[in-house]
Amino acid sequence: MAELTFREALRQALREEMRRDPNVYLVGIAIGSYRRGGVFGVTEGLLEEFGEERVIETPISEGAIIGSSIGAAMLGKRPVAEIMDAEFLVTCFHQLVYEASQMRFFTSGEAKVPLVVRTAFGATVNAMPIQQQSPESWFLQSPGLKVVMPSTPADAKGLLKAAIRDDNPVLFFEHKKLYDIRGPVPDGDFVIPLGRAEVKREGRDVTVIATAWMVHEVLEAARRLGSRGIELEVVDLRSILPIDKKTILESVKKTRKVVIAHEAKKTGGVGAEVSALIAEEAFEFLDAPIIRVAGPDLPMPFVPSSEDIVQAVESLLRA
Amino acid sequence: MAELTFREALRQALREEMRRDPNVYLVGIAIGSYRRGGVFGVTEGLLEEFGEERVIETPISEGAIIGSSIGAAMLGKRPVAEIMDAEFLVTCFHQLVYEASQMRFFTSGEAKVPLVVRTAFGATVNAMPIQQQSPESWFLQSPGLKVVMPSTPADAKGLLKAAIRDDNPVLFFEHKKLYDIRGPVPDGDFVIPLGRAEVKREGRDVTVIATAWMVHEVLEAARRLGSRGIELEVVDLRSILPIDKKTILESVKKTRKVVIAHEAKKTGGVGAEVSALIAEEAFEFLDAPIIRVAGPDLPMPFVPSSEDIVQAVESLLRA
Amino acid sequence: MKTEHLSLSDLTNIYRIMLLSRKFEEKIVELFHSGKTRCFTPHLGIGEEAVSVGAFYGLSKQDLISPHYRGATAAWLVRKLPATELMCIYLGKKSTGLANTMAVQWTTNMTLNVIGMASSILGGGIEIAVGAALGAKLGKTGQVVVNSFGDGTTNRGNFHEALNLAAVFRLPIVFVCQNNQWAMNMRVAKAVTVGKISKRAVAYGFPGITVDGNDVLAVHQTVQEAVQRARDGLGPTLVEAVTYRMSPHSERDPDQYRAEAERRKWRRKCPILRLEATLKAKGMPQEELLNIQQNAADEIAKAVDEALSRPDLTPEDRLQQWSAIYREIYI
Amino acid sequence: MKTEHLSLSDLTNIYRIMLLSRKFEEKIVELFHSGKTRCFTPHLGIGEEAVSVGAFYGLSKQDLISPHYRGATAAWLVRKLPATELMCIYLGKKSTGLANTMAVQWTTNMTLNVIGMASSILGGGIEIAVGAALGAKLGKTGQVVVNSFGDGTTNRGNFHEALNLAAVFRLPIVFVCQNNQWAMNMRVAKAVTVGKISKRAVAYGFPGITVDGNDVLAVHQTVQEAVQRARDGLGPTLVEAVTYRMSPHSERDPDQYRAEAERRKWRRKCPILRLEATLKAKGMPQEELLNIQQNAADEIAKAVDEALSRPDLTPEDRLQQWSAIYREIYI
Ligand SMILES: Cc1ncc(C[n+]2csc(CCOP(=O)(O)OP(=O)(O)O)c2C)c(N)n1
Ligand SMILES: Cc1ncc(C[n+]2csc(CCOP(=O)(O)OP(=O)(O)O)c2C)c(N)n1
Ligand SMILES: [Mg+2]
Ligand SMILES: [Mg+2]
Repeated sequence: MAELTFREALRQALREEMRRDPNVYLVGIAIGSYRRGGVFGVTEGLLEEFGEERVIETPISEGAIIGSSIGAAMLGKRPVAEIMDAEFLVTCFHQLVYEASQMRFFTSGEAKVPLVVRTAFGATVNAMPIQQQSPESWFLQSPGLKVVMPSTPADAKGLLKAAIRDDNPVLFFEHKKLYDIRGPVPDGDFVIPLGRAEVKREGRDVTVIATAWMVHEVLEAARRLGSRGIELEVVDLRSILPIDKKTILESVKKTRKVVIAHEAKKTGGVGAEVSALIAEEAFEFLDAPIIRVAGPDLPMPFVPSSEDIVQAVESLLRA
Repeated sequence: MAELTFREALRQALREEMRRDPNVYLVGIAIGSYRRGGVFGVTEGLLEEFGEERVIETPISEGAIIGSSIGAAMLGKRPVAEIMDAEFLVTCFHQLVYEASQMRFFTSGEAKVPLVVRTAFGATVNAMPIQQQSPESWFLQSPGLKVVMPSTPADAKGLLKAAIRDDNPVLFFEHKKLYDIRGPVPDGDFVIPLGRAEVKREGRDVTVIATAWMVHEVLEAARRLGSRGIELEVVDLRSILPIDKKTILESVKKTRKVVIAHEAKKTGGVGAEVSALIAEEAFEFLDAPIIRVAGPDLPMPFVPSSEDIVQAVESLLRA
Repeated sequence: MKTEHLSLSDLTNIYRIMLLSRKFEEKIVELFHSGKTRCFTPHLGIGEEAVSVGAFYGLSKQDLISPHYRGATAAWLVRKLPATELMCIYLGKKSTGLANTMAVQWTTNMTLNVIGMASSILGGGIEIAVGAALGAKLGKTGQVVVNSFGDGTTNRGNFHEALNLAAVFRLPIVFVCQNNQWAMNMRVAKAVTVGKISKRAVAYGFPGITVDGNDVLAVHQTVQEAVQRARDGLGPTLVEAVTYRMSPHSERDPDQYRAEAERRKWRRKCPILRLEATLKAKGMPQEELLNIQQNAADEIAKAVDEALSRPDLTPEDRLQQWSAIYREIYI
Repeated sequence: MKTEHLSLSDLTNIYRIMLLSRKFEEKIVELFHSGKTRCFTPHLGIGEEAVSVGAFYGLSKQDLISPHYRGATAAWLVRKLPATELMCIYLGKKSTGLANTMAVQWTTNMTLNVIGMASSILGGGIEIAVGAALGAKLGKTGQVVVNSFGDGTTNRGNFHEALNLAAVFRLPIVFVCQNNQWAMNMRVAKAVTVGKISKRAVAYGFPGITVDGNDVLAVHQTVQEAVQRARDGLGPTLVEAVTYRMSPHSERDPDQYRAEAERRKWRRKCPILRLEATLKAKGMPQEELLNIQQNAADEIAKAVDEALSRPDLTPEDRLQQWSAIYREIYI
């Protein structure tokens, strides 16, 4: 098992899948010769290995990138499109939420859209407020899509490979602050099924459910609280569409207390859906209010830290 | 007080505001000479009264409609744009969620965007599955916007007038099944503040929170249950951004049981946010799970009926 | 009217399909207004048959077609779909040959290589068609895509992005603008300020050609030449076929914004009558024409009967089917 | 180089602003790479000053400008904003004259009639500019809008929809395409398959003109003529100003995809040196040129000093300000 960065793990997944299946191709803006392969360097070396027919750079027209990827996918191609920044998802929103997601339903299952859309999201320092979005919850209303948000290099690899092999459109959110983190990544054909959460840390006192970068803030909070004898159970959603209800409910039944943490704004974020699921299906197991730790309802980026999580847990235990 | 249809009430609001303020103008596709004034007849007679400079028909380019309305609004105009069908909001999503909503923040409050976007939404019979959307929850992550969903002719008038006078962008959702319903509408300058829910029926047993057409299904359910001695308190949200927490929490504290009903798909709908608010801020008052009655997670339209609400309430009372 | 490139049997076949489409849609008008349909409000292409039939006729079965929503009837008939299957959609019956949508124009079938609208967003289909052409090019399948759309649709951003992408990759696609001179109540001249829509091709550096859209043979020939260019790797062409929307925008549109004189003028230019004249000039006996007409009428009548004998497609059916698809996707 | 239309004092002023912009941005490069900025990665317009200064100079204060993100420095300087205020944005200091954004190009000020990008979505600003022109027309204010954008941006759907709307309503707007021949690592010829971007105006039926974008006076004259057309109610014009991106795409771009020879060639075409030559030919003494240069350098040095003496703009400040705005909106 190699020790790779999140970025390298993604690249390994892309390379392996492109070698395995000639129908897989990459498409996007500046994914070839720009910097070390894309703005965030994920696609480095792939243009050299696979050529311009499989690493396709386009003009600035995200609608056409995704729309055309849908058409190509219907013909059996397996496009992996890159939308440079999650902010730009608004420019192909129609294609994602209506066309990619509904095609299979509207053709009674006949036409499939095996499309992956990778996009970088999340807040970093000194970036423009605007380019700091966590817009993942927009897609919760689009059955037919899958939405993945990995938090570790191993998950990044395993989930991206699964996404590429999936016959449905998958939106793949890569948190910008994760690209440089390192971790062990299984070699070769390592695939993690989509739609399954993972308990990243076991604990008996409070369940904290999180996504992407926030998983690391939560783990940090867990370490700090652990030293004081408070044991958090950390559930990494990994997919937010579908949401892994089973893992969530099992954990809630064990700890009876829940905090949900994400970077996106609080109102209308994924946390709302997770909270509502719990309030609907595990109410009798709950001992305390369900707390959301999330960005404030303001333009990005003001994002929660491990300290905010510690405070939320403390307030929950005091109540 | 006149007895008007929802459609007439909207038209009255538009006419009165256009007469009051020469900066108000209408813009959209086919809002003038088509049928009786737009596909749904709301703008009938306004072209004749106000002329082409104030009832502006455009080519099919919703991005430019909303984008240009933002620019005009920044110069002091007060555009009321019509997006024929809520499905088409995807084509001006970027303009709404980034530009209209964030302008005031990004200019430190200097530039305001007094824009109203009216759109018809919701399921009707025999319409295309696709043109049946209830996409309102997409906008919950856009602080800066206001989102209104009236359920009665009086609310339609009072809220539309408030929307037009508001200095912020307001999305105004008109449910297609409501256009023909009738009700009393106060004459003249009748304005309902945005952001306030209304208790449409008082009751002690269960709070049912709903929007737009679903308010009527809930009221029907309330009548049926009322005859069996079960008293629903019906809260009409009217605005979903901002959500009127106060009214909701007061009602929950009284009844201690909550059902939330909307037409939109369940996952990621407004119900999730309302449920999460309650689970966070009124947990100790709750006696039972928070139930959502909503469309299934499928392409539209499969929408709940009063019968579904009756069943949800019954299951809640049994539990 | 150039006719040299087509055999008499092709001409007859084209005539037959146009007629079938016309009679089909006239029947829909009747059924809709007598309350017998169970479908999305029909948006018909009566008077515009020369565009879809001319554009989609004569391709190989492998080639993909992606028709404008108005004119989809004719496109499906060109692809030899039995009229009964189309009729099922309008009458809310179970079709055996098609996905169970509620509108012909939203129907896609990858076996027949017909890509319908995937959403009601005008212009979205152009991008998908471009993607099909990209898929064909990447897969070196030799397929060509013919995609049509309305004049109003050329004002959408998607039109621009899609045509540009097709130009950049020199994709094997032919764009056909079905310019029926109206977009709902907006006259094309109010929405498009350059005289000819074909000039919009200038922005992408590929040929743009305007053709008489009521002359099915001219449309056919022009599109076929463009198809050949596409097949030869020379990239896209924009063909503007100028026709006229004889139908109201939809069957719920009282159509009060147009002068009756305008409609009358265009009624005289009916593309079917025009082809009839050509056939007569080529020596087709009146009897045979009448025969074809009768056959078309019979076929439509039979389609209605057969469709009516099919089981209803209920909302519950769709709910079940979609629920099953949902489970397939997520489990 | 046509210079007849400008007085020597105008020429001098233009020279001064171009130089100021250049020195400002060169200072930003230095500050950024020595880790002294606290801002969004700079995307600079070094070498492209002739486009923004040429396009925005000489308008009335009431006219609105909506500059391309690359070149916004020069645009603000044309509007007489003190360099210190701009510098504050880069250094993360509180500006007294501007909203507290983190990037000059995203800054809007309706008192100075400068509309910046409202989001990072390329092309969105064109629509807003068109709306400002619509507002001006409806309000009969006599204002004209000058809006610029990059070559790559002309491939966006928004470009198409916005230009079409401007054409349909004959709005008082001038579109300036700052064609610097690259969009990140994509050469314009790979993204736009019609030789000249000005030809895209054909699709909207208004004039499209290509001009040497390193000749500030040519840009100025062409835009001014278009402004006059707009003011006279004759509608929009698309001016393509061909220049070259001397800077990398952003200060984080190692810019390895372009040949050094290409950059070298364009360095010789520097628009500032070119205007200097004109001024010399008009008899401006070397001494005066040196004087202007020294003043510009001093002004930038002072801007840095002054900005540094301002209080930091912390994330908490923004949080507070935005929270206050939030309360204003919703309460
Ligand atoms: C993005 C979008 N906006 C508006 C509509 C509503 N609409 C449906 S058909 C139509 C007119 C289309 O005009 P054109 O492209 O000329 O086609 P035609 O109806 O004339 O065949 C409009 C505006 C839509 N479907 N999609
Ligand atoms: C919709 C959208 N897609 C992608 C980007 C990322 N992006 C920022 S600048 C840029 C290149 C712009 O090229 P051009 O318009 O020629 O302007 P230039 O940078 O050359 O001045 C890109 C792709 C964006 N901002 N918006
Ligand atoms: Mg038309
Ligand atoms: Mg450029």
